[in-house]
Amino acid sequence: MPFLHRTSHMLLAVAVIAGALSGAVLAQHSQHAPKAIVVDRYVTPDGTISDKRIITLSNGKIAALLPHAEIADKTGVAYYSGAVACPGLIDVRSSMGAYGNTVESAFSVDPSVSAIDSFDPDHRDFRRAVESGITAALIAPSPTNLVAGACAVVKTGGASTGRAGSVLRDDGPLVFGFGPRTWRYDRAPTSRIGAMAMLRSVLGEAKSGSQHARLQSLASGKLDAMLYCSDAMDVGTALRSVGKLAAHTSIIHTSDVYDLTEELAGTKATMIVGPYSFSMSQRTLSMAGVLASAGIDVALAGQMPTRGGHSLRQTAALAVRYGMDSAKARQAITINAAKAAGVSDRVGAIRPGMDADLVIFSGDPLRMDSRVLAVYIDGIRVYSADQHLTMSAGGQR
Amino acid sequence: MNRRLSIQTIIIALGAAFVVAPALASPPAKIALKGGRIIPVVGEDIPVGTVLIEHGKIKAVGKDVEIPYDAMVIDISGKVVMPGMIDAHSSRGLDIRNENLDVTPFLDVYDAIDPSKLYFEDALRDGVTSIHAIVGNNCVIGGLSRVIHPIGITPDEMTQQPSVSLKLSVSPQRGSDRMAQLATFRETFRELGEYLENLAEKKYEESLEKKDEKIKVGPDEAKKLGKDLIKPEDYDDKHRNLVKLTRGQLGAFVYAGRAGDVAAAASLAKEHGFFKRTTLVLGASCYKAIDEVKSANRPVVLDSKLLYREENPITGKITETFIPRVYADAGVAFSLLPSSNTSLAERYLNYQAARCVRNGVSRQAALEAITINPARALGIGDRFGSIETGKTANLVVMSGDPLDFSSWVDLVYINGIRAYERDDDIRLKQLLGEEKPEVAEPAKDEKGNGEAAGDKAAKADTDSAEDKSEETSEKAEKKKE
Amino acid sequence: MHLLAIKTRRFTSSLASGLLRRRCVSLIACSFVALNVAMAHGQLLERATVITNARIITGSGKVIEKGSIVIKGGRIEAVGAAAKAPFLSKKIAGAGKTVTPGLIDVWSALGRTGTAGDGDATSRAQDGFDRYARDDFREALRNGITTVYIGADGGAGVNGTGAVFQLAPGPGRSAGKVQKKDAALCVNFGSDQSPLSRLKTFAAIRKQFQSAVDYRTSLEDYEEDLKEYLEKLEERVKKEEGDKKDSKDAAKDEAPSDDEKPAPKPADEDDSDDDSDEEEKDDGDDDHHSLDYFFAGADNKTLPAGNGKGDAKNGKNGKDGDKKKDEDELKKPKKPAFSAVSEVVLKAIDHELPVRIEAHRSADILNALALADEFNLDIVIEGATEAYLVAVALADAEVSVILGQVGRSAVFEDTEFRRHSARNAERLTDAGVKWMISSGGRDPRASRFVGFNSQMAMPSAGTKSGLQWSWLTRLTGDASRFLSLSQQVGRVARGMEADLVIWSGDPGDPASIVERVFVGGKLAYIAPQLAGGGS
Amino acid sequence: MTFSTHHQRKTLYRCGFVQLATLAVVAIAMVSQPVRAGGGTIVVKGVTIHVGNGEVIDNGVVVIRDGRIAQVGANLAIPPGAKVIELSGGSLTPGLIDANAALEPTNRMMVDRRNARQVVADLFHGDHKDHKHEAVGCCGSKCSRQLQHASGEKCKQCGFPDTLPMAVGVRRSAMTVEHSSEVIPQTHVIDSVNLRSPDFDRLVGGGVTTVFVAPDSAAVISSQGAIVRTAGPLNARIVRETDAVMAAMGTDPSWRGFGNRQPCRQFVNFYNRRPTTRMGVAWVFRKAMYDTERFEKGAVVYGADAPTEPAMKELRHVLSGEIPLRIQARMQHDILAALRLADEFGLKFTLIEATEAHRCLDELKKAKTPVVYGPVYIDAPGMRRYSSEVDHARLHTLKELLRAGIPTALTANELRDEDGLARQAMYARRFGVSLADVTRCVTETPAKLLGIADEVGTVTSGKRADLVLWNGEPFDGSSKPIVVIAGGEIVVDRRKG
Repeated sequence: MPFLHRTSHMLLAVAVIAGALSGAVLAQHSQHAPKAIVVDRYVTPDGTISDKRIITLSNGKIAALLPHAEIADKTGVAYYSGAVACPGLIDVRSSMGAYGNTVESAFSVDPSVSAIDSFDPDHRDFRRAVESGITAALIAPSPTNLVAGACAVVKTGGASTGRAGSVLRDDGPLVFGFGPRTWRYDRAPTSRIGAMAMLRSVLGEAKSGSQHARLQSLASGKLDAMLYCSDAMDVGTALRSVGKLAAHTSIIHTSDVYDLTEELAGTKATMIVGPYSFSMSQRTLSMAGVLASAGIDVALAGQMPTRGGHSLRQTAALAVRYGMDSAKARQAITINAAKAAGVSDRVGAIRPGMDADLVIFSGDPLRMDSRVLAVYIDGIRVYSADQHLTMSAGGQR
Repeated sequence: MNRRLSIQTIIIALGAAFVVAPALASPPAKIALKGGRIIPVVGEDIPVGTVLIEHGKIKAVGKDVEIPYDAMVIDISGKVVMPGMIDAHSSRGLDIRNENLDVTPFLDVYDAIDPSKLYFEDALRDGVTSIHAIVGNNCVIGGLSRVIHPIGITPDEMTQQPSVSLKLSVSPQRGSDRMAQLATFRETFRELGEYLENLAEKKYEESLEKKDEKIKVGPDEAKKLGKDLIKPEDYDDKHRNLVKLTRGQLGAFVYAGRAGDVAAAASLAKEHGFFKRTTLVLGASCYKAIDEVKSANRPVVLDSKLLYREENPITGKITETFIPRVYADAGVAFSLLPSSNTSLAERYLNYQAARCVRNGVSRQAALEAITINPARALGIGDRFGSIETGKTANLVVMSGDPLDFSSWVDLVYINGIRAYERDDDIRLKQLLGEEKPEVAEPAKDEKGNGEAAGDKAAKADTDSAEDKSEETSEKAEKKKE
Repeated sequence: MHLLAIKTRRFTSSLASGLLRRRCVSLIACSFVALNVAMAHGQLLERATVITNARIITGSGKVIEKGSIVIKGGRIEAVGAAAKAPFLSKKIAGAGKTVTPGLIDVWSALGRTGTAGDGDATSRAQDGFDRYARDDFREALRNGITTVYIGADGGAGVNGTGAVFQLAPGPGRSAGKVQKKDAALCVNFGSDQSPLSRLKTFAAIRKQFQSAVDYRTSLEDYEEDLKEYLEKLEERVKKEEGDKKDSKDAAKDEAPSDDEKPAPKPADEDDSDDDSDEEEKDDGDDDHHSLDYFFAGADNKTLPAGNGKGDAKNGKNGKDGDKKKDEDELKKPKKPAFSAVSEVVLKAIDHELPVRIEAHRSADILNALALADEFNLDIVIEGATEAYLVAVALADAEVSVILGQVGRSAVFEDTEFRRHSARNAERLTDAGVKWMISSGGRDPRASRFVGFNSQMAMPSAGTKSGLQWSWLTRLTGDASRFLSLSQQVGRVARGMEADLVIWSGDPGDPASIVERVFVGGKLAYIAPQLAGGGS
Repeated sequence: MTFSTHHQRKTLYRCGFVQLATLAVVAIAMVSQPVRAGGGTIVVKGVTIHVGNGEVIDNGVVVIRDGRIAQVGANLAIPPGAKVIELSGGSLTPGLIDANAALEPTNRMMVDRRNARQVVADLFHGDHKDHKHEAVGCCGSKCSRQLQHASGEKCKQCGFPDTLPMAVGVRRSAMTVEHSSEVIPQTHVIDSVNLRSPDFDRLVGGGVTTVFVAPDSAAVISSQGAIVRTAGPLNARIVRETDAVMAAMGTDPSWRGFGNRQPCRQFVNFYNRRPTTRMGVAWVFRKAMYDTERFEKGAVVYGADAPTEPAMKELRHVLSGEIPLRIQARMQHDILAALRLADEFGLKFTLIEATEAHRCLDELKKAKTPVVYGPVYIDAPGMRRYSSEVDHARLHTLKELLRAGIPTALTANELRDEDGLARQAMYARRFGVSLADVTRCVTETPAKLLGIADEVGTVTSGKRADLVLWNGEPFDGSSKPIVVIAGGEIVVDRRKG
């Protein structure tokens, strides 16, 4: 994990310990912290829906996946008949819980900005996210600058308190803005050519060691990049400038990369597509499917809170209706999103050793008539449809 | 402001001198255009032949026409003579092309024609001998149109045919609401019906009054009885033209801007009894409704924008459709319009026809689209639009084939009068560097007026600020579409 | 026949021999007539289409696991496991596929041209429908939508009448057939954020209804007066005929009397009439006012009867003159000025048209209920974002609602959507309010996803109790009943119009694609994957 | 070319462009799918060949092999197995070259000018994108609405404010003009060229196979242009990534003669002023060159009007002649000013547009300044029609330039409709230039001016097979390109339609 910063290691450790402790505390309330969850089916790491499984949990982690059979000791087991267990959904394009706004426009190149600084763990957005099955989010600084700063990746619910809190990464991918959003009338650059000239010079400086540390580590391939693009041209430009330097590149672009599939297929970049709304054009809606079929890693984004909590799954459903493979769509809102955020070692898949962040759906998560029945974060149930109101007695509603 | 004024004055003065002089000269009774290629449009081309004009009419056309001893013989060997071109739908000779109200059937373009517009001079220079002056598309029911020629200093002098048609538009231009547009039509014609009933009632009552009798019947009966008592002069100004329209006594130019408007235009015309006299003025995208246009079987006037681009909703690839080709392939007779923008090419009707040929429309169909088709659409096909014996001598002599873009209009005859001669076209020569401007060189450097005036004059239709805004708004209209 | 004439003319002109010509004409005419007859009885000659062995979700809640559907003459001829394919029918293998009725969007904007106009109640949605919005239609069909209700769009106020369209292929590149004209009167309470203008909007809407009622009254009065007048007239004529000599004397006696009143009605009624005229004049188009500009100098006499309201005055003046000569019992009653707007509104008041009121805020919904109460209207609330807050009132009034898009942004919303709730439908269900789901009537592109929207809107109770097709039923059988089209569309049943969608799998699964769509028995859409393979 | 080293040196990031292209597959053809000729031989026969240098070969045959012209002549023997294209009454010209094509460098602006804006709106607020914005789709003609939008009017439907970083009217220059400085030779127009733009399809459909993509003229010393091919595989499209710095005289750098303002239509004030007069423009140009010279000598350059360091690094090469210079000037006195300034710094340049060149023929001839003339107009398009810059426009300018023996290429510049450059050539013919001369103006001469004459520009054996087959005489109103061959491949084929 070369990209993990030391501080985040520490935070991680804290989170894990906290999780473990709270797990212990809540162990008596097996309802809230079961030792096993029995579901009819579950979403596998490759995106398919497999047969019946028991998911055993231990210390906030997934301990094992057992075949469906009678369990001898039924205490502390949560049964969800007919339900589908899915890894907690991840929104990789979000400004959730931002305290104040994330637009900082003083400088067009400002790598020192950190999204974590605007993070408000008590924000109501997180509660809404949890109710929609979103258990982790990447919070990005607004990409209105050429170099906009570092992202943060957080969990939307806390194991013990119900607050969002456990920070998966505070020094996430560095955000670059391309396209018209970064051009302003009151400061350079004002145009695409100006932006490109500036970027060339900034990256040149980074390589020669005369730029901010983040840019330097990006230029030396030690940091991920998150590139916000407006049109296909930007994607090409972004790939050719920043993309080839960064450790891993995620490109956020929704409308129009038809012509670039070949080029993208040659890179290891993740394309972040979405959110999709009902009003979007056929061309846009087909985007995710086209990219995924070309073998490109696609993550779908819901853009909470600009969009509601339904947005992430709606995006996936629309992508599937417009040609995306179902398994790939499930991956796109779980493991691929985790990869784009650089946290795929922790979340995004139901696999032993991963954080026990689970959503129990009444059916296939891609179906819009499936409901969220329960949500677990770090093995603790933080939401239950049955006890919609009693859960809130915890004081967080 | 001063400067503009002076420019305008000069332009008008120059324009008047230029346009009027030939018009006023009394023409020789007999003219023979001899030795040129004749494109009569109706009938075969005559490689070398003579057109004989007598008292403003075409007396004879053919290879071996006997030229009377007293005819003025003009040798046009090596040149081409064709019928004067006809602009089937133009608002450019009007001061303002649209009235501010929706329903104005009582208006007549007669009152809006501005003979001093440079447009007329340009039209002449471009070989257009008849212009259907009509209000713009931004109306529900516009006013009466008329066919004019581009010479003369009063609208009366210019008129070839008054009261040609009433302008109607089923496409919303003013707002963006077609529902309101069609509702206005409904209300207008309903009100017309009510008016006619009331008028009948009133006439009946009047007739009784004359006979000093008292009313014997109820209103409903009176309306029936009075129907035949109405005389044409009884209609008021507001309704007169509508009555004529619904009785087929007037033509109708119905503008349909989008494909979906074609059916609405046809059914409107059918419903109110003027379908047989309807000409469809179609916007670019209307070619999609070609089936409906074809089954309507009415004359069609196409927008000057001949190329339609469409983007594939998925791939984004652009397909181009050459619009006249669609109509030609469907066997629909269409008329072309010159572009009202000042493009150096598309403002020539013969260039528009050349574009058609370039894109696979037959030469004959293309030539008809700028001559006889518009004449027929305007109901003047018996007098104009082709070189045939007995027709009005509206002729254009070109230096070469009309569809060759390097051909120039050399001579224009209107009613047998020589209305234009390229050798005398000072402005053209100036633009081509063939002649120095008449205004002395130093004067213009000081004021910047003299030559500027000359130049500006040559620019089609940019003589005043009004015109500019007009064109701008027209562009906006097109954009909207 | 018109076409025939043209064809004949063309053909004949190219023939030389007169005899031959005559023969040919008759031959062509005969064949043409024969063809026409054949076409009229197309049903007889048309091959039936049969979808075999498919899972059929009928739209009324039932599921036939393995059944066939016979389509003939644009209608469903037979449905069920026992349905037999007629001789020579085209077969579509339905094994593994699911057939549903075409989905119905009961509040859509598909194919609507333009944006908010300045129309009034006389606007008709069918006039605004763009039959050449082909890409949009194709998209809708691709998602199984075959029928849409389009409202007469407009700003706040009474906007005109909506219509129902079937996305049937039309001539050339067009599509869309009007299935039901004037399906409802559209009223919009406005999306303006200012509360003050909402007040004004409501007042204006109420006034339109009130004017219509007044208009009705004045018409009735007129009819009565007319009747009386005609009776008297008849009497006089009889009298005159019997006594012709006297009539001349009577004419001499005739003298204008100054204190005559123009109308025979009681004075107060007369006043109220005048008032309503005045009001209407104010509400009417500006055009009539502006026209005065053109006719400013014109004498009333040259305008014996102008249009609309101007008329009435002229007529009145003229009649006043007449009356002076006439005897008082023979005053011709004055016909109230025609009001196109009121004519439409009256239909709503007479229950010929349901009234759809777009209202989002709870206060607006209550206002709508009050309006319905006052004028005894059949109303439906469109949008109803805050309906859950006034669910009890809605249930008491037995007013149903049409919900729009369920998923909305958590922030950045317009005022009227501000308090939207994803559980709106659930709470309405609990309160016993009938509701329909739609695409929200604003966005032409949203219409195609009304299926997803319905899935999202369903209360979670729906999925639990095994009613997994309730979202589909809501968009088919329920929707057609709602639009009073239950005998035409919305169900897979014998005699219904053949609006059918063949899905590759479960319609609720986004991975299922629509393979074929039949509208009115015609193949309106075929998936590109299949189009290559023919049929 | 002399400055190839320079190009190699500076392609740090954009060599990726070539990488991109190697990966990309071309699927661009407006009229028909490109027919891959492979390595096969194509023969065009029975056509009148307008070689491009004035020669005409009747009943000519062209043999194309391996993307190159193998043989040209009258009545040549046809190699067996060759794909034969025959068009009776047709004629053949070299692929046309536009030496100053001002591309609008977004992807699909030809269809929808809203695109870039939509994309932006989409990113912020997806639903908003598809709402119909009356004012957004326009350019130039609805200024008042634009102003309202720029001032923050909300979308009627979704309430999303229409104020975006970029106002409508300046979209084009927002792509190609950097407003942060008046001297921006360090920027490259290629950065905003979208090789997949339908623009290129249209160009190639009109017979244009090579273009110099010109920077916008809104900066005094603007960006560096590029030479690109309009068809063929993407990896072979770029002929030269950077070529020639463009400068402008006259009113364009002061916002097209409308007084200076910021991109968002804010009027300039004391704090952000840019040149507002011709004097100012000349001053900025002179100062930039002067400062560069001083900077070269090690002097410290400062002050508000001083060019930036990256700019001076490029200007150095302009002064040394390593990077060619183009100066756009329309009016007589602007042309004279350009000549004066060039003389002052010992610069050679190519004059662009040159509307009033007929008024300073002697000076141009004396300075041996080549001209890229065009477009022909007597009434300018867009905003310019309201300025006085077109008062002296004449229709015979090209004829005069050619008569004076000044090397002149013809350009369509921004006027690009159905037939673009071919239409310009058509005008030229109508206004008195012979067919041979016109052909040369759009083929051989621009090739020479761009320094690519050994590759393209004439129908000569050994050159790249960029050819246009016309269904009649070229540049005639009723003929158009029927077949376009680029690099030996048929990229447009309209023989069936």
